Amino acid sequence: MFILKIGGSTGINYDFIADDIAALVQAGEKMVVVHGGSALTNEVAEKLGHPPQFVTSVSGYTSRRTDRRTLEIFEMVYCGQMNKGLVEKLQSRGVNAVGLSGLDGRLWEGKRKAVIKIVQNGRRRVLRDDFTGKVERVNTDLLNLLLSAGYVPVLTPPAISYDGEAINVDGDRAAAATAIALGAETLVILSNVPGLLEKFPDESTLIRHIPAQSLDKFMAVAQDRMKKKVMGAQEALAGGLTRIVFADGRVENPVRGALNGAGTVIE
Amino acid sequence: MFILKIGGSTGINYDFIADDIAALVQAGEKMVVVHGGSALTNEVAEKLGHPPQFVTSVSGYTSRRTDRRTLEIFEMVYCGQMNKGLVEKLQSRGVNAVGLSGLDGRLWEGKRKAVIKIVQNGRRRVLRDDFTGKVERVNTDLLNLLLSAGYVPVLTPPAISYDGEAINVDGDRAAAATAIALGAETLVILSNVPGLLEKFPDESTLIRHIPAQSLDKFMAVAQDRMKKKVMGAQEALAGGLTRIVFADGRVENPVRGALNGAGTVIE
Amino acid sequence: MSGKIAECPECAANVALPADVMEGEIVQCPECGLELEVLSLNPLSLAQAPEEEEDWGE
Amino acid sequence: MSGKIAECPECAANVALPADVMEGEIVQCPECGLELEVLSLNPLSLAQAPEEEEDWGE
Repeated sequence: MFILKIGGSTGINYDFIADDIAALVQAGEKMVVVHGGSALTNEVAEKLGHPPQFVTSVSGYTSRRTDRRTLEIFEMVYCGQMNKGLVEKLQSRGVNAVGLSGLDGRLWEGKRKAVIKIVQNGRRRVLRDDFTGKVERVNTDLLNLLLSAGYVPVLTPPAISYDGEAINVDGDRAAAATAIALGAETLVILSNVPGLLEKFPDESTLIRHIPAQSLDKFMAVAQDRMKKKVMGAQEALAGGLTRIVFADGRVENPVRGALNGAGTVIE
Repeated sequence: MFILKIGGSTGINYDFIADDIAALVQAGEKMVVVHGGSALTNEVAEKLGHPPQFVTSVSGYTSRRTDRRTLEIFEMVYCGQMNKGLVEKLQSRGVNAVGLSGLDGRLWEGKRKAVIKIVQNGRRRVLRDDFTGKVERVNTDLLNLLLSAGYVPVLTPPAISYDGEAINVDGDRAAAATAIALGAETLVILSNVPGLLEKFPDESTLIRHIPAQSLDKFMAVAQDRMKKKVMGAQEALAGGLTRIVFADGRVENPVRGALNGAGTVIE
Repeated sequence: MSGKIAECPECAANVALPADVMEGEIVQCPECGLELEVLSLNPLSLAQAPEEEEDWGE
Repeated sequence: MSGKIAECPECAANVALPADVMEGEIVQCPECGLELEVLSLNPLSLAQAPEEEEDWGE
């Protein structure tokens, strides 16, 4: 059983990924898929006249400003076009996929950060109408119910707060939380880069192997979005996973490639 | 066990409906919810520069022209904003809702109409790139799996063709097919009118009761969208349902009202 | 109507097409009455129009 | 900065605010150093800024 996280950045080839998943499922492999949708969300938000805003927290992390309208657009893209597009690609290849968000059956539950302190052109501000948070509980009963009935769960943010509100959560860390909760050993994270690069964006500086205990040292190397992925990997390792692979989602056989060590293997 | 279809037209009050569902679920009532999203889809399609087109078939029925781009927008609104918005409203009221489209787990499967003959300003044409169809099979195993685990399924188009393509289907008829497949007795259809009106849009001409065997006579009375609802009711009756209620989705306690006979009761 | 003229695939009769004929348009052969579909405009090609899978009403 | 002057809710000192002060902005009291949040602009009201529920890093 492994968890496959598929990024939402431009360049990722969803047909290659769907082909690979179909082959693995036919070979009897059990998995849960998690996907993102950031690039498409920016595009659609722009067209709908609510351009995306990114805020940087006082401690330096960037995240999407998620007010109520953004959340609706976020749901349209993540839960609508991306999730059902992926389910369709899998179903047409004989994989009995079931698409769910973290809201459904309270699959991903966690605290909503009622208060966020951000820095914008040097000035600090408190945001109270932001709908973001972190996954703290995973409904493994629902996942196991579906897995044992032969379905392949395809999960997407948003998650749900303890008060039942939709909250934007980081997909990589939600994937890590899901892997831990299900007791999976391996987490594969596909994005539009070959893996962790020593000198981004030079793809020849791919770091092939990182011993789990020295992952922290590589946090400095990771550029913005990759920072979150490394944090997801740290949490996954701390939660008991034995193997995390950052791999390229643009190439053929990306999943089997990653399982056979293509990309950055952390173990 | 009954099936509740919630329309997508403007004016429907989703908070009133969610309150009512929560009360019914707390009282131990089992149900499956089906919803639409046509009004919002038109709005978003307009804004995204792909304005909605409606085509009339040679036999006089109007339906949404569903080319590939329309299908993506359709999924964004139905499966994204509408479905997750409703799941969120239900979850925040303590109802453990699980939102699914007909694609997920091949919940609603049917034939895609590969060829559609339409009439446009008097000229007839064949459309081959239309993704519409009809629900012929319902995955009751998945629905019963969720129902027996205490979840409330909240279903939305699109459905899936036998080749695994997403297809736009009429929500009312999909609700009827679901009711038949699950052996439910009652189907409640909420929209932005009090029920079947003898002289649309005069709401004082509400037809309170229609004996099942004379429903066909009322097809003539039904205006465009309502025609599809009456057809859904005909199919539901033919499939073994004993009671169909068209009721008002704009008022308080709309579901319990309908169950107690407020609206047009067909039995 | 100074439109195009096509040949009926069934009875080879001349079928007059509207000037602004559209791809997929349905026309009827004036000789044998067969319903024809304009499969493509260039090259102009006609074929018997498919039966409508009428599932709305039945 | 010909901005507004507010009173620190903790030590009643004068707290100078930027001319284009925003709702929710965080400022620090020059006397007691407390971090303050501009709760609202009219009426101008300040309160101790909440702790950041820092969950990104820990």
